[in-house]
Amino acid sequence: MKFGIITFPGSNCDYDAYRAVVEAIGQEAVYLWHKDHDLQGSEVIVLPGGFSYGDYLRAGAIARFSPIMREVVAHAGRGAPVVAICNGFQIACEAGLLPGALLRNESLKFVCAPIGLRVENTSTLFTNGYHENQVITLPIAHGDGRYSADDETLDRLEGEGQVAFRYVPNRNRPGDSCNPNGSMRDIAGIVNEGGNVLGMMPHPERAVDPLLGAPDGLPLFESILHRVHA
Amino acid sequence: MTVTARPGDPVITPALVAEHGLTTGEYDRLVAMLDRTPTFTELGIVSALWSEHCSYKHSRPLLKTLPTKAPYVLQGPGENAGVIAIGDGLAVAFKIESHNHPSAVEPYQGAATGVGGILRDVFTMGARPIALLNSLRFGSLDSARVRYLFAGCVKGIGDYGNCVGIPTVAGEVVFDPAYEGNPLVNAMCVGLLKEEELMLAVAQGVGNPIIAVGARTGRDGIHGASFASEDLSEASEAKRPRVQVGDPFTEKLLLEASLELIHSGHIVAIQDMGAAGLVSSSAEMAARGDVGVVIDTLKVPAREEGMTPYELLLSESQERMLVVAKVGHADHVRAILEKWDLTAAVIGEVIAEPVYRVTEGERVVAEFPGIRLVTDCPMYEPDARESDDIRTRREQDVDAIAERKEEADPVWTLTELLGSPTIASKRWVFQQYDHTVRTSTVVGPGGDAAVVRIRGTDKAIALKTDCNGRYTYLDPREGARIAVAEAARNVACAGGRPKAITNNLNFGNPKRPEVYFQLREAVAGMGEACLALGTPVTGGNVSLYNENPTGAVYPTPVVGMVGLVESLRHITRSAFSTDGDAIVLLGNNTSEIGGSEYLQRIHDVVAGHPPRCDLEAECALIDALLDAIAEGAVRSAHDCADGGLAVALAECVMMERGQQLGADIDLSAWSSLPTRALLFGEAQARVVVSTPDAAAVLATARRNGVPAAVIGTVRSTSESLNITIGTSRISAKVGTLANAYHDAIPNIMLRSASQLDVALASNAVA
Amino acid sequence: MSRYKIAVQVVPRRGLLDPQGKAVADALHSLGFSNVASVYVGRHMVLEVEAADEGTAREQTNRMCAQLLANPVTEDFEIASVLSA
Amino acid sequence: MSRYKIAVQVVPRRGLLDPQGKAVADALHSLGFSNVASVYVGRHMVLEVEAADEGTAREQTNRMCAQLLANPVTEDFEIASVLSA
Ligand SMILES: Nc1ncnc2c1ncn2[C@@H]1O[C@H](COP(=O)(O)OP(=O)(O)O)[C@@H](O)[C@H]1O
Ligand SMILES: [Mg+2]
Repeated sequence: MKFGIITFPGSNCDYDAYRAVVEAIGQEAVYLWHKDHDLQGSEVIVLPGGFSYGDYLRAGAIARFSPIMREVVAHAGRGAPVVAICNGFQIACEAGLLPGALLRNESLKFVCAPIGLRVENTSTLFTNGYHENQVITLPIAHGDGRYSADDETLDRLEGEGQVAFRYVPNRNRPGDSCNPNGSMRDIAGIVNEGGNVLGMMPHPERAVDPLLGAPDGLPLFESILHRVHA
Repeated sequence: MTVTARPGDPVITPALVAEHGLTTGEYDRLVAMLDRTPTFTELGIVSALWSEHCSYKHSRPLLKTLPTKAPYVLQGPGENAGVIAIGDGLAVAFKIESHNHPSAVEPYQGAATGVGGILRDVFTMGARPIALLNSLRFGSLDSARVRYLFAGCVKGIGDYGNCVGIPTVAGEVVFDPAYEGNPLVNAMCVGLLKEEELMLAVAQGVGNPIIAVGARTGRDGIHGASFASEDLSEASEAKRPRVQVGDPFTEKLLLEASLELIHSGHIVAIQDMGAAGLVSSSAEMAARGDVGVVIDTLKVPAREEGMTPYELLLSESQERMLVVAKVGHADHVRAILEKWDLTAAVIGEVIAEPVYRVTEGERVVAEFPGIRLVTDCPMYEPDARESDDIRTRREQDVDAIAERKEEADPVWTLTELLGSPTIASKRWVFQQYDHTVRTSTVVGPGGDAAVVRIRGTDKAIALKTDCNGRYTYLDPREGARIAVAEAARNVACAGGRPKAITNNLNFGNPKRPEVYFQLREAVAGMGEACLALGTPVTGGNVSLYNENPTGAVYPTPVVGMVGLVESLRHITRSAFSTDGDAIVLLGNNTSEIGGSEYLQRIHDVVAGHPPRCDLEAECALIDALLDAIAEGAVRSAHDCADGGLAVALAECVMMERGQQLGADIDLSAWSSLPTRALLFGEAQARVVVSTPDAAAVLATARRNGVPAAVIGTVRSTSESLNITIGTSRISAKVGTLANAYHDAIPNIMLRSASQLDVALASNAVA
Repeated sequence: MSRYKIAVQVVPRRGLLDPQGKAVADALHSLGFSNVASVYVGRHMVLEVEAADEGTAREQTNRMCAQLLANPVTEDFEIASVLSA
Repeated sequence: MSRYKIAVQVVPRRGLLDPQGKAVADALHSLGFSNVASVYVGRHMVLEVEAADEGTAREQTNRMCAQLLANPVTEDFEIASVLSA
């Protein structure tokens, strides 16, 4: 399966996403430059993390206008998979691929830490490799991760099973506050109505190699493989 | 060609010369070199290039004494960064740099642009940056101003590195009133390259175009280099407009574009426009290649209208590079920069005539013969004399200091020390740094050295910055030796063989004999240790004049150590992990308490001899530790440093909050030592190891001539750290220790949290 | 064509958590400005725009805000002033 | 005592690099708004303050800006308006 990894000026997790695809799940990956108009036949699109356009103005606001985003939106419109991680999540929200917005962390600080997550829906394209209510640990590294939307949207997300991941207390650190950014209803990741676009603040692509800690991001990539090949 | 004064430029007067920080002797030297009165532009150029920051005029004679060679050193001091080979055709470029003065005035931008500068130093060598480190010193956190400086620097470092996407993996932070008015902000960068892709900043090839790339030049930071070469005072406040603003986004583009340029074969040299901007980068590249250059300031892309040659040459606008391209390749260079939305402008040329010439269109505004602008800089070896006050402090009998009554319970003392901001967990700091980006950080901040794997090999590098300024204050030679030894020990604890260092000499005003003494002795000590440990110096930075009317900072020779982990299997962490493991102490305990954190924190005393640094013992310790690690016998290793053995043991049981263990320790073998020295003394050459195979560790230690003893057992079911010394028994709740250690800095920072958030909000882009 | 200097204000939508505004209020209180009842923080932008007339300049700026300068999900915008420059 | 609603604007000092303003201007250009000559991005704050009279409110706000709301090294501030609330 071919993964297309979009590189915006200021992307910096494109390399990690590429490595995860190629090394951890043995699939093909290509970098797609933001000025391109062609997804080069990629089946899965990754909007990686980083600071596209320096995150100036608002995270993701400027990147969403890159030429390649028109193709990504069309790709998503055809029901094809898009994985939007961290800055990618912010871009996807700005581009209207996902509802809501990601605002400055409530602490007003950047946070880099391993964080506990609960898989809320294991039937999605991206989560079928996890088991029901599985608690996993993934790294986060962001300053603007406070997911916000109006109540109606939040109710709909919950009602339709579109909340994919929620922050939970880390087993290893009782008492530590579980929500690192003040996101509404502890939301860490969501899918769109069609279930083919995933946006999440934590970094699954940084957690696929046991050398670096629990490879809890691996099932996410494997989920896509299973489902699309099934 | 004849140099003509620009209409409107100030006339050269003794006052103007003094304002430019040149002594009469230096000015006379300049006039002799030119054989005429300099123009205003020339005066500006010389003032920058002969500033301490650019010329090292008070330190170069000393630096020459440092060992710089080893078979694997590909590039020693003198380039933008040092480079060592690590096998497999790969090499590592690394360098440390200070941004102390800018950070004192505007902590966020000062620290951020410090990171930007050091990144550029590394990627101009053709290396892709893979890790950042830093070394920070502030006054006491009890002061709101210090909290502001601390929070601002940390945020500046974080925002910049995070945005560029380079993990910040290790560092150190020390709080001491000695740094009250003069914080130290040193940033280190490590990059990876293929040996054959090494690129040097040597201008060559007559007719080759000189190209300015990256950001446009504005009026920011003019005379930053000379600013960094004087004491801080009220007057420096007035120099605030010199502050530079960083743009990490442009830096990221510049990084990618530069690496693409270097690999493209279109260029022969590239250099960062750092301190003293265009003039220093062009003059240094010319001097290294011993060639002539001509620069036309009218061609420099400017951010503002009406900038003079003086301003364009001296501006320290960030995110700019100077490139020497091959004749006829300028368009290729431009195309690569355009891909990254950056500009490139041909602003000059390498010429056959041996001059350094600056024109403004047709008019020649500055011209120096040959490369004498760089080579003719005066060198000084001022008087050196140890301060009587410091000698008296060192000779003080600290053993005679009576214990406080609270010390009857050593748990109280231990808890106090763990809560000392210098010892306490720095999570508040490194949580703001992205240390997992690039997915190569195997061991991140929090333990001893960081470990970054080298993809495509079975190797990794281990990295750490270290220095104990209090030791160096009390005894500069011994303190500097310890700085190298401690960094080496930390790297070895992580499984790395110490290979080479970069260093940052942060001192006061060298014209004062007491300060020059410290500098001379510290450099000597550093050289001795590097020689003994086999870790040559590949580069560094000197930051002098770190003083204000109330005095100088502690002499602080920060060491940035790079070690090589030969196999990923050797990577070792600091914390205990496994029930029943034996705890082995490598090295010996002594009765030393001089210069310790214990004396400072508990008794408010800075005195005594710092612990003795036995370099032979350090080498043997490192060999023993690395042998035991290679044999697979070591589960964890943590060195004893600030706060001594008790603090090291406490850290081993609770440095990862939530993964706490207990331990039973027996130190009866040393019951003849004073308890406080045994627990909190900072004897060197000691490491605490946990192992499933104590016999193997002991045998390996013996083979290497290192004292070693089993001192206890890891207990996963116990919630206490129990220490037996003869008939006395100390029992500390691990949870209490953990709270003291982990909450100290967050709790202090809460005191002005909202004010800090607001004060730093203006800078927040991340 | 004339040049206009246009000031735009973008503010977080009421009801959303405004941690910056809260931090400012807390900080002012702790500095002794206890008479500050509330604060909110937004973005202030000044654009220099070439346009045929003020109406066009305004209309264009409105479109810039709607498309880029403000996030319709979380922010409101307002053109605070248009001056000839 | 009356209540005043005070708008304060904090902008990056002229001459200093304003990477944010530059990024926004570039983005507007690529969206086709080629008539935008420059953009400055600063902060807009609205404070509700209790004070005896408008003069006092203004004077206090000035002090808040100087002490906290603007970075004296890199920013300039201005009280844009004071309204009775
Ligand atoms: N400024 C900093 N940036 C990143 N990491 C830091 C910083 N300060 C301390 N650390 C990390 O915290 C841990 C403890 O640091 P330190 O007390 O200096 O260790 P040691 O006593 O072993 O030299 C190390 O992993 C170090 O890298
Ligand atoms: Mg250590």
